[in-house]
Amino acid sequence: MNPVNYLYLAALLFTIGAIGVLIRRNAIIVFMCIELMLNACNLTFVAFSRMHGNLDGQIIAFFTMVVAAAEVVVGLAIIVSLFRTRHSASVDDASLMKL
Amino acid sequence: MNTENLIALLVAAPLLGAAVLLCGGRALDRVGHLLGTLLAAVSFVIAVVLFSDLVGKSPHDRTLTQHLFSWVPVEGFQADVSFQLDQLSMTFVLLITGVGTLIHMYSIGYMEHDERRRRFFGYLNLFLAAMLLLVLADNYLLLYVGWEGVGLASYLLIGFWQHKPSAATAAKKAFLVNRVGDMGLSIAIMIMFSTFGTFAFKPVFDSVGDTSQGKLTAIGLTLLLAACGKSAQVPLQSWLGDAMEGPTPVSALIHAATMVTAGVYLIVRSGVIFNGAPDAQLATAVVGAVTLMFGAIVGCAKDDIKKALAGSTMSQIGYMVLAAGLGPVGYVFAIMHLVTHGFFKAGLFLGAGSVMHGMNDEVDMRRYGALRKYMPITFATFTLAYLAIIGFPGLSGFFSKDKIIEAAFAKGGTEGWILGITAVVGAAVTAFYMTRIMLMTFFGEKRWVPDEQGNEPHPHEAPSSMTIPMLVLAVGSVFAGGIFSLGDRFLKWLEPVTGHTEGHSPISTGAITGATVACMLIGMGVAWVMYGRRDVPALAPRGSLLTRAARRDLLQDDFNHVVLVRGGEHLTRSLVYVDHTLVDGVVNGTAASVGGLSGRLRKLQNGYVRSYAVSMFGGAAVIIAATLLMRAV
Amino acid sequence: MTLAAYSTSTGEAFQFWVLGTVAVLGALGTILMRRAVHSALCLAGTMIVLAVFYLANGAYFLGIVQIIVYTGAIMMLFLFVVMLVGVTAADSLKETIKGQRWLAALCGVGFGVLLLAGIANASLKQFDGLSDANAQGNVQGLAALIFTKYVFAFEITGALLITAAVGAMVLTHRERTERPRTQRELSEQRVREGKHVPPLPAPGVYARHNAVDVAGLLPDGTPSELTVNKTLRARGQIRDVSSKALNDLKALEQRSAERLDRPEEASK
Amino acid sequence: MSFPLLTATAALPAVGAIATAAVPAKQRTAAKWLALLFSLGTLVFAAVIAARFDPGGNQFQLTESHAWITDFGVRYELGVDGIGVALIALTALLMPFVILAGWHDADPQETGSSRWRPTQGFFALILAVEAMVIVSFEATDVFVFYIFFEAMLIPMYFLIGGFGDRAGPHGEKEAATQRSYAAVKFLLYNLVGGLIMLAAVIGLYVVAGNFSLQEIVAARANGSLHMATSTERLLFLGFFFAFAVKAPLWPLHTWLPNAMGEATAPVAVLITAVVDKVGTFAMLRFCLQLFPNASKWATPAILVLALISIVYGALLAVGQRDIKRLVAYASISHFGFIIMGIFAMTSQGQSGATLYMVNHGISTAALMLVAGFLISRRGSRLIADYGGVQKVAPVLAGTFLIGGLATLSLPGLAPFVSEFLVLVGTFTRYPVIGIIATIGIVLAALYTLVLYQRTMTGPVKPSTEGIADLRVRELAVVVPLIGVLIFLGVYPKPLTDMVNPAVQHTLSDVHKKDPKPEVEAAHK
Repeated sequence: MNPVNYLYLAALLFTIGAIGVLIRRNAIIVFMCIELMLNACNLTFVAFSRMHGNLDGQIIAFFTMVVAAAEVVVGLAIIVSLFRTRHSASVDDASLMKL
Repeated sequence: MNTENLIALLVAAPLLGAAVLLCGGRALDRVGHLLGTLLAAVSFVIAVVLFSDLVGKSPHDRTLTQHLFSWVPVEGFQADVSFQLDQLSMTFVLLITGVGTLIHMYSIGYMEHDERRRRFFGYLNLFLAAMLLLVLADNYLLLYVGWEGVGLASYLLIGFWQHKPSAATAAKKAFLVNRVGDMGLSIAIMIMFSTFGTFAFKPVFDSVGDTSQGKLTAIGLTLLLAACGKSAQVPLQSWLGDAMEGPTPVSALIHAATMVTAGVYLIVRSGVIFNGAPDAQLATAVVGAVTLMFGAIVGCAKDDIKKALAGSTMSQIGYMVLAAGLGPVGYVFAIMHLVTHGFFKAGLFLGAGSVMHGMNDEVDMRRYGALRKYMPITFATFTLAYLAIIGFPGLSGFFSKDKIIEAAFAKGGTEGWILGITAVVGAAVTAFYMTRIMLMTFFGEKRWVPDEQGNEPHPHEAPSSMTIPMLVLAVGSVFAGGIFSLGDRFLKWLEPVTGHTEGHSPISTGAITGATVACMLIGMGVAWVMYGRRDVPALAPRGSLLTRAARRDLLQDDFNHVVLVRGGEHLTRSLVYVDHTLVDGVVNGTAASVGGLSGRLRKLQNGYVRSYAVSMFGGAAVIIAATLLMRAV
Repeated sequence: MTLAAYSTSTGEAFQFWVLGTVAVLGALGTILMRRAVHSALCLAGTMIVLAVFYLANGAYFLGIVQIIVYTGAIMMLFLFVVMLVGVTAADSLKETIKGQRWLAALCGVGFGVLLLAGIANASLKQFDGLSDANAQGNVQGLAALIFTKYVFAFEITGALLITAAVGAMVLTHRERTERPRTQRELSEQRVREGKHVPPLPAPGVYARHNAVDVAGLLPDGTPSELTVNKTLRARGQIRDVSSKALNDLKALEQRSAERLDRPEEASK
Repeated sequence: MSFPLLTATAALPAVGAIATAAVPAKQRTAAKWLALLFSLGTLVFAAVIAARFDPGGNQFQLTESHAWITDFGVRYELGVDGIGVALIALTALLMPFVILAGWHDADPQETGSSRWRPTQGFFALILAVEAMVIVSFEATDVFVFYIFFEAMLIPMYFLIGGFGDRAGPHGEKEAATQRSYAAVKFLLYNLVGGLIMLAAVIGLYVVAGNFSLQEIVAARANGSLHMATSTERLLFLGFFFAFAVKAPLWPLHTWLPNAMGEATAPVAVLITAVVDKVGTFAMLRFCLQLFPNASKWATPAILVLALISIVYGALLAVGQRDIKRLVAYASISHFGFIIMGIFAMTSQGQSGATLYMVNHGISTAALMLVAGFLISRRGSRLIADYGGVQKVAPVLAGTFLIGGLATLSLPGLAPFVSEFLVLVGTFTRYPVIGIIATIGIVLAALYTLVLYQRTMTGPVKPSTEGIADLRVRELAVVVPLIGVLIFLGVYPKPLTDMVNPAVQHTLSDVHKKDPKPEVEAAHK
């Protein structure tokens, strides 16, 4: 098997995640889709790391994870406070700049 | 002291009067009329001094010039404020200042009870100054200044009683019609400038021979247009009748001494140009002939004494223009008739003013009658002027009008016959309408009625400040023509300026004179049959179609109203609409469509994050596609 | 570099095809499941599969971190928030923005095709393998890079994490701006407003059910929703005990009693 | 280095604007006097310029030149020719009267608003406009000119939109809506023009490499700078469009009636008598001198547009019901004459056009300010609301008539000289256009006299009763203006002497000679 297939898989996952972002209204699920896209990127980095024979790709994937973790923390906090004010987790309900 | 330097004073004296009277406050109210009259008289005295100086010189050396300053010096364009006094100007100056001064005097009495008398005299002075500037200018542009100045002064005077809407409208009409004429004068000046490079009299006249007849005809016709406006010739005559809205001395001034004579002056002054343009000359003669009949017919039908006299003026000016259109044969006689007309027409108007003065400002002749007993002096002077205007043998009008008729026949050919017969018939009609005025005003039963306030008129003779000018003018009406004709004095006086050729009419002079006198007597007789023998009805009978048309100025006003006024109103209204909807609409439409487009685009900004995400994602896809394509290429 | 390096072992290929299918299904499940909990579980599955792939690609450290941090911590955090937020209308799959789904599908498919085409076109001839890089051990190799070449990035991510923690606290924390009202004040307010002076009525008691979700009946037989906890009210989980429903229930019991031949109960 | 007279003349009102704006809120009267003082000071400086200017000397005099943005070859270059001096004099002359006429226009109780220090703002804005206009007349660097040409819009926008008559026919709210519409329209029109001009200015830089008018003209003259025909035409059109909007030329004129109608009379005078003159001035200075060939190429079309402006503006003036809009349309007609004179390319036409700019400024100021005094007494701009004013306020009516007579170019008043020169200058080269343009003479009489008749004559209307005659302050505005009108009508020589050499320079730059008269005159 050609390791390039990992890349194809990553592309597929990324696209699925992107479509998810576009069609789902629940902020939490949208967020999960973003995580899916990030993971797809990570897979790419790891696959490239293997192809090029150095660890830089893995390092970047590692940093991505850290950033993703931070992002999740803040993002979920935003969702929670959004839910508190609007009693809804729908991204469509947050279409106005003010309440 | 050099007499040339006096020329400017001629203009300056009344101009100063106008400035002082119009700018000075109420403090001058009590002496304003005296000051105005005095300055007019000063001008007259200067004119007499200059006249005696001119008479003392040899006939071909009788031209004085005075250069004041350079007015508009622009590269290739030189307009100066400088004056030229020759025999032609001198004649006019004497007439203007002389008759003008008399009218000033008359106005002292006539306007006694008007609270704005000071301003009236200011305007009168302005009128004199403008008219003097007109006849003294040595170039067409300065003449134009006087020309428009006369228009302004007439505007102010005709509309003097501004609180009357009819007066304001008449004033506006006079100015506007005159402006159409002015258009002709300015085009004439422009053609002169582009042809000769100058518009001063002397160089233009000197180089007339170097240019084509077409150019001269163009100049002549445009000058004729100008003259038509100022002298109330068909087709620009409509303002004259309405101009009677002004106080009566104004009518006298406009009709006798100033304004309407300006057109004749212009044509005679430009005689050299007209001589080189026979077509323009013929047009001038035709305009004169048409107007003389037009005015006479209108004069027959009017019941308003001033409007009847206005028709008469139109007709008499028609004679002058006809004469001027005949070329060197007629120039002198045009001016001679102008001067005699100045006397008797002023006399007639002042007489009419005197009548109105005694009759509570009533102007309808059907409300007069039998006034000869109440106003003997007015009756006497009016009668003399009347005999003069109808050309009664021996009085002024006889000499001058007769010469014009002779000259018209002398034109020769069919034109000569047509013009001559028109002039003769005109004399008959003149006799008719003037006799009609006399009979209706001074003879018959008294027909006056109380005015709207119930005041019974008490006809009385006017004060001496009014009667003295009338007497002086009456003397002039009687003797001027005779004195001028005696030994062809007037002819010899003017000939160096205008030139003169003796006309040879196909029929003998005596026959013409006889025919004219006969026609005059017929006219008088018909009038006597219609108005002397029978009682004059207090209400005008319906009359024939021609009478009714003549009462309405031969429908010319109606034509103007329908075509120009109505048409103009529609034009401006539709243009205002076009400006608002089309010109502005295109701009506003552009703005609206941009706004509409923004409105559409705004809908894309719906606030939904997911919508934005789609666009972002789509954008990313496009960028990738572009990158791939770039690599592929 | 040899040609052999272009392909992996058969075992890995087998693993790829099986687990790859699972990962894609998991991803699809994430975006298609109606309930957030199910989506989260599907995503967790995909992530575990990815962890396996990391391991297979020689990224041992990342594989473990993926399981511990992502599947263990982040996904649990997700589940926690899902519980907190509860079930909302947002879970509906019905599209509300006109044309959004079509555009999304178009963009997504187009993007995916372009991405795949791009990878297909790329000249990915090189395949070195990690045997050299991982010679000292994968973790040691990473550590060497992190603390030398990427030390600044590393420090900055540290700062980022702290900031994120503080940020989350700031965002979710609500400052109490006024003193909580005492019971006395609350009762005074109730008296002033003149309604429900006594405590709220208790929910109805019906012997056969957990009665907390059953509204108490007013004297005329209609249920009073005031008697039920407001959370249940908001969720629409009140049990209907109007007289009609009770009659239906009675009829049902009677039918079952007849079938079970227990006439004594039926006649009761 | 000599005293920078031109800079000082422009800087003085600018300083005045700042000083006036800084006057404390309560000291409104002090602000007015301060503004008046500065405008008078500027007038003195302008007089010094006129005195120091030598008509027989170089084309541009009193020049100043400093490096400014060296990277783009922009220099701060000032200089005046006779035309510039005449227009600077006009601007400086009119300003004290504008300020004096608008003495109470921005008093808070008059405007009925509680805006922050409206009086200080009003006079400061007027002085700011004056400063910018003067720089525009002085600039010989295209870039410097462009900056001030555009910057003028800002204070003008606030003057139009912020200050209006006390109440329109439909109440204060409607009036405010109309005002802001007019102000925005003014701004948009002129900005679009300016934008196109900016493109042309940049294009000019690309072609010529610098912005200096004198250098470009010299380079074109000695052949070192060659412009392709199409380039020159495009650049010319870019410049001309902006100036035609400003001037304004049909069909780009519709902003003017709105702006003049809604603004107060002094601001309306500022627009038409001063600011718009920058447009016609710039045609003469920049369009003709920078792009002589393109100017000649475009002349027929421009003359036709100017002719349409003359007749169309006059006809629309006849149809107006609003005094101020009537004056605005009359101005459009007059601007048609000015543009016609410029593009007739004869000495008479261009001298006439320059005189026309000055005379039109003064005559419109006289007419408009008196109209403003009348409007301020009744609060209505509609002609139909007046009648018989001459009975109750004869001096007002008299001065209004003189202003009107100047507008219809009565001989003896200044505008006649210029109008006639323009007509003659046009006629010698384009007889048909010259003749058609004389229709404008008749129409001018029509709209002026109709206006006078409807407002001033006739029986006194109830709404007109009790109108006070002109006060001392108002007389102090009107009488000097009328004096200047009469003086320049009788003795325009000082002005023509100054303008003639400049016109000859321009004409020689365009390589045009006056047509010779058909018959070489026999005089002299």
